Amino acid sequence: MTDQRVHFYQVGSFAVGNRLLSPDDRTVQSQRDRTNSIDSGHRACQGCGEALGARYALDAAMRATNGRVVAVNATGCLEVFSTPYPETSWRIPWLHSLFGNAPAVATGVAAALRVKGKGDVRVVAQAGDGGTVDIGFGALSGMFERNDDVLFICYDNEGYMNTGVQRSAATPPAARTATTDAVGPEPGNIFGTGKDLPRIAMAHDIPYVATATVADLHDLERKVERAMAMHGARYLHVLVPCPLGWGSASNDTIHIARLAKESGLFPVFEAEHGKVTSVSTIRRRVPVEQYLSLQRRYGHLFGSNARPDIVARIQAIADENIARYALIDDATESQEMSA
Amino acid sequence: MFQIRLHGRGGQGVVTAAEILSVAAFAEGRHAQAFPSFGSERTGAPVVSFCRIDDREIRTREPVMEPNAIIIQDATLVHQVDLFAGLVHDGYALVNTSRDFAELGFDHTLMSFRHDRFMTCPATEFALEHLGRPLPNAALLGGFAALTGQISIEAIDTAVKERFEGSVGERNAAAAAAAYAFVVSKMKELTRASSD
Amino acid sequence: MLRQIEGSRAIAETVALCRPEVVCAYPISPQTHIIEAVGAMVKSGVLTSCEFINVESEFAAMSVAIGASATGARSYTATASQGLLFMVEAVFNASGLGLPIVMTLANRAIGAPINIWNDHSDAMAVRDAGWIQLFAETNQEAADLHVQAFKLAEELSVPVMVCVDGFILTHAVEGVDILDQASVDSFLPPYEPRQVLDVDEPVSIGAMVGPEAFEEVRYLAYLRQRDALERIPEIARTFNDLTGRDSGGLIRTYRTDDAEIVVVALGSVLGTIKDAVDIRRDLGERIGVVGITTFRPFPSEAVRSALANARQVVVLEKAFSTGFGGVLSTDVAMSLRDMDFDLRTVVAGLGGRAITRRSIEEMLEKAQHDDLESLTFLDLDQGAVERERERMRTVRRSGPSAENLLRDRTADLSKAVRRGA
Amino acid sequence: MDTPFAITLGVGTSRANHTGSWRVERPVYVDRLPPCNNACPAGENIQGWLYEAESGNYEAAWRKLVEENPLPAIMGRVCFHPCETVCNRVQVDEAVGINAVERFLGDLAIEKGWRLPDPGPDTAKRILVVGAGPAGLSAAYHLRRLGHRVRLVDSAEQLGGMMRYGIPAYRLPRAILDAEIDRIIEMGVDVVLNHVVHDIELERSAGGFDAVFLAVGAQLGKRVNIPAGDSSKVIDAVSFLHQVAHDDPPLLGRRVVVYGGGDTAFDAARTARRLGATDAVIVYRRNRERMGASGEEFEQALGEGVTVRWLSTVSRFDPERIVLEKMRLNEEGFPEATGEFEELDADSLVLALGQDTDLSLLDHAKDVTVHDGSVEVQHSMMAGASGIFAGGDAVPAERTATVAVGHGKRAAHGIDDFVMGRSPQEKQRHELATFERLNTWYYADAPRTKRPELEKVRRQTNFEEVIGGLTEENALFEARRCLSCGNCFECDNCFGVCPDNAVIKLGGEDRYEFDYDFCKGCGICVKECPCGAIEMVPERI
Repeated sequence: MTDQRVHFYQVGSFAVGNRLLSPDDRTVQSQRDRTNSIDSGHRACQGCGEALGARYALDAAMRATNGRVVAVNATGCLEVFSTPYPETSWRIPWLHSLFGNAPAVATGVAAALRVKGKGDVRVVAQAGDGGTVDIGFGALSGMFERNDDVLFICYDNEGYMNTGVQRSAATPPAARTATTDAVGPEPGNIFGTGKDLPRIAMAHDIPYVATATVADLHDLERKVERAMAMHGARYLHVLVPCPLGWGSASNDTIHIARLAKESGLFPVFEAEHGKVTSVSTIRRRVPVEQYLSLQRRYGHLFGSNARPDIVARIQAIADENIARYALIDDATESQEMSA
Repeated sequence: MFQIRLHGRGGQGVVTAAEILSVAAFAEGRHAQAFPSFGSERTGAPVVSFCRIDDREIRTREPVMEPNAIIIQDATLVHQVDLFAGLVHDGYALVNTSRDFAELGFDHTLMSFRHDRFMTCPATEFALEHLGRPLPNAALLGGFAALTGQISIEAIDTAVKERFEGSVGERNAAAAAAAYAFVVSKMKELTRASSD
Repeated sequence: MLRQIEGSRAIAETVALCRPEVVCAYPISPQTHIIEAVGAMVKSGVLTSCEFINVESEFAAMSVAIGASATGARSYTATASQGLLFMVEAVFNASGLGLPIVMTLANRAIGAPINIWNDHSDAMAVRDAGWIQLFAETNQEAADLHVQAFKLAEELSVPVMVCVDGFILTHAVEGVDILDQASVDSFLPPYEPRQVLDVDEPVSIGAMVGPEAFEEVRYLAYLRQRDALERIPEIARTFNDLTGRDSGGLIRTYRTDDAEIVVVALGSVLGTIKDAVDIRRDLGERIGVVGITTFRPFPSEAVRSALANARQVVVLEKAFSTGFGGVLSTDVAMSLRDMDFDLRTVVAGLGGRAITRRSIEEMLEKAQHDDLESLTFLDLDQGAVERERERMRTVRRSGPSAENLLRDRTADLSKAVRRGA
Repeated sequence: MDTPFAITLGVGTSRANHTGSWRVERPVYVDRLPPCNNACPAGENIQGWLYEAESGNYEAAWRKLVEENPLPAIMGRVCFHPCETVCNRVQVDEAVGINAVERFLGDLAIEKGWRLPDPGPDTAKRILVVGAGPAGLSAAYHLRRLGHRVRLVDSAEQLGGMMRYGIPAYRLPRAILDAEIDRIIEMGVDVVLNHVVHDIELERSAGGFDAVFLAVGAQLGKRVNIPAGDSSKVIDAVSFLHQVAHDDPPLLGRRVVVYGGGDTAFDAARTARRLGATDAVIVYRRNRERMGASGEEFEQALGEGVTVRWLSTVSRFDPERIVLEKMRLNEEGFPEATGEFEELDADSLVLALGQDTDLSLLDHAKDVTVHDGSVEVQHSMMAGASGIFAGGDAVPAERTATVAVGHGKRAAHGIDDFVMGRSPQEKQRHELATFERLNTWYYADAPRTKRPELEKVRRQTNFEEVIGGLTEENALFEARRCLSCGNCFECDNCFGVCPDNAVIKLGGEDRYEFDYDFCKGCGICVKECPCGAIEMVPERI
């Protein structure tokens, strides 16, 4: 007979915690004394992925630094829903300046901490995809190039949600936004060449670049912890579904993030000094259709005027990601795609 | 107030020369103001700088419109620039050349000014001799001191050494002294010639 | 110690004496010499406990300063012209957040057409940005104003912009008395921030404020600028006690006591104006000068009392509001609003056009004869303007004016050369 | 810090903003009935004891188990585990090996000498239990726990009923059987063996019993009329197995044909193999899909060399030869004769066609209805209103040991209500935790642990136990495969996934509470609860 080692804890590393896991293996989020860096009472939409991602990331950073974190925030949903006068939801030192300057502000904060002899206090800057890949891009690249001691986190919800769901450079092809309407022969966003910020970040050869989603907390926390153990410019790109902008059910936020990863549309990996060091392989591969069909922003691809041709082009993007990052290992490959 | 305009080409140190001149005046306890013609000229382009020297505070910020003296670092500029524009009728001119004014074709211009205040000086040669590089600034300032008497050669010596540290300063100062001596002797010749 | 020194260098050395902790730099003429010199001092170890950060834009420069200031570091940067406009969002933000950043503005024109030379368009473009704006008349004052600026900024938690005429001052070499470290330290205490990012006392800085409190926030900023009007002369007096120098303050008057005509101006042009006034005075004309050192907050009371006895006020400005006229003039007029006076605006020195003493004298002569139009552009080439207007009238696609004017001018010059030959 | 007005704010102030007012639906924690619990004939709280076993609290797990079923080591061997058939994990990979873990716990309890709970406070009520099979033993156990005095009578010389006399030792070692029975008897059960009850009323009144539980089983093998020669050896399976259990096996020859398709048929065939039969052939009139025996038993039997003739009936038994008629299934799935015949060499024929119950002891009982050979009972297992209860194979139900154990428990509670003068109460059952309610993403991929099997050669020749037990490590692994359907197992998901921090973790094993001041009702917690223990309900208007 074959003995199986007892390393399996019912939910393993998939759930937030488990009484059976050793304390070291539990997430920060499973702890009753987690910081709750962004506290209750914020005005995010029901089921907001960004609120979740921000708490995940910052609580992990707080744990990793023993509570020595200051945060810089770009303008955007996160900023607006967390700090409307007279209330703030932040429990950590937090500074908001402008939409496009969070990386530079963070540089300034880090410089001040260094000169003040408070090198143990660490800086986390955060922005949405607009503040990262569009308006804050120059400042971010500068921060990377100087290798300033900042962890920059992009909460990517693939559009300008704060202003009413307009297209950003992170909006995926075919997605409907207020500025890429689902009309005409090529409905929704164009099939451009994409602006893959994690890879652009890697091209700066900065110490650490990683992607994550709100669907895999252990992975996300591990990456924040890894990032906080390093110095210099670090970049974390977190996919955070937006029920409002994506037209998804408020309870589907995590589910959709998971499908983004499992379909291959959002590759989850980490890289050090410009080289990929690990990828999160696909566990239960799904066709992109499963991911797309839960979101009204892709509604025009299905139903009476279905556009299987466009879905196929999106599938090709996923396939390309899978090939590029080797997202399928042998174990997964043997499982059939459940179509 | 004594106002000087310096002509040169980008890279020849025409702005530095004005600065050194102002520092020399400052060293003598006078008020001085040096400034470039503000532009974006690149290496080789004609460049102008200015210096004012006075015993009172200098308040004006206008460019030097009517210089009391001009220093020309590069005689070839004559074809591009109106080098003597605004020069007061009894103004000084010091031209870096080993040729004379006739050879340069300046005779016509000379007509309207005082001949004894127009002087050529092979400053580049002095520079090559003392520095080993064709940078005629310090030598021209030495010549200027001799020609105008507006500043002492000692002050030029101090300012040059303040600007350039160590042996570079020493050698520039030596070039300035040589040019000074050259101009002094040339002026004596002129005086002799005119008194003859 | 009194030294013959370039203006930029004097500013840089004085800023270094103020012990800045974070300095961010992005090059733009004519500010570069300042930032280069500070950088060299940090790199060589002359200026310690200072982070010098080469950023990728002026927007980043001001943003880094914002982050640093909010973290309790004394922060400094410098810019000019297009650079100021590129950072302008952050300029407003710094004052909105009440961060006592000090910035040197090496005044320069704003394009297009691109122009690197001096005027005051840049400073005027951000006069409503919530910063205190001080204008230096000489390089001595430029240096001194920086020491005062840090003190003022930090006392009031308001950023201060020290405006220094680009090239005319920044690149001029003249005598400047540079303070010693002990004097600066005695004058300028260490920075005690009013708010700071501190892990032991966390706060959220930069909240979104809605209609329910925004007006109050703005009114408080207004009150702080009013406070500055009190503090600026006091600080200048303290500075005078320390140095014996008359730097800073709200305004500076020159021969105004019996003046019928008073010229009001900002910055370095005041020296040339004073020379011209002296000459006219020698001719028996009763002319004086008022220099505005503190442009924001605008010292209305001081201006009003300085001009109380003038018959005619000539505001000479290096900037103008295109669709209207004088900018400074408006502020002066508002200050004198219920008084009986004639106000003339003279726009001069745009884009580095030299303001000569002779032109000023001519202007004063006209003023003396009440010949000055209410809005005059000094030394304007009326012929060139008329030719271009004619061209625009007759040719639909008449091309870019700047290039047309230059072409006309080159043609004129070569004609002149031919004539001369 | 004297912070600037409005632009700088103190931490955590947003807690003044009660976003709970945004909510139109609210999440509530629920406990749903796991399908295993629902399917367990003995009414075990399987999910409950697996939960304890997951943590390695084996004694606690065993104690939770014996709350309902005092025979885990036996059940872990003989139960046909309908729990595993309905296990939701089947739809992920394979069912949790509940039966194997149960056996592990049962065996561990025997090894460790854990004792059943003490009897309840004495009620002085006297209960007669007739029949010491699984139903009777279960009833005796539960009655003792309720504080009643129990007399357990059986006609056989040893306790255990069919567990001893019907189930071969290679499936249920006698030491295990004895250990678990002894543990019940040690609770203070008055045992009378070799005692046949002829008239229940008489027995009851003579003994002054307040109530009676009949668990007499179905001991009579059904016979059908098969033409057979005098010399042909024909025996019913019940008798055959009984004799083997008595260590007095009949001589069946080398070629044994077993007629029937239930577990008993396979028990008989496998036993015949062990007794030396070279050919053990099962003849069954339906096909494999319609066979009554468990798949496991079938596979094991084939592994031991048992063969099956599907769609065949025995027409007659000639000397050394059995004539079979081929059958076919009609549209309703019933077998129909085809008129085709074939022959099969045979030395003996074992009839495994079901059992009948001897209910002659009820001949004089009042208010008891016997129908079709079974005692009719109410939900409480009471037969009529007379205080006579019945269970196990004697009542209409599936005839398995586990069902019998369940009957014993239910009857004990019925008797308790009866003797204490309470009206029986129906327990509120939770809504079923169906697969659709689960979010199986969160469960780690973990195929089930195979129990070790005895090598084939060995099991064709002796009565050693065929199926081994799990090691502790494997049992733990297997327990942790439980999805905890419908019951919170404190995975912290709800606590972690709430974007509004509106879940309060109480800690310990106290699970969680919602903070309705802040819950916006997004429903992520419901969607991401692995086990479906949260549901959304509309806010009341």
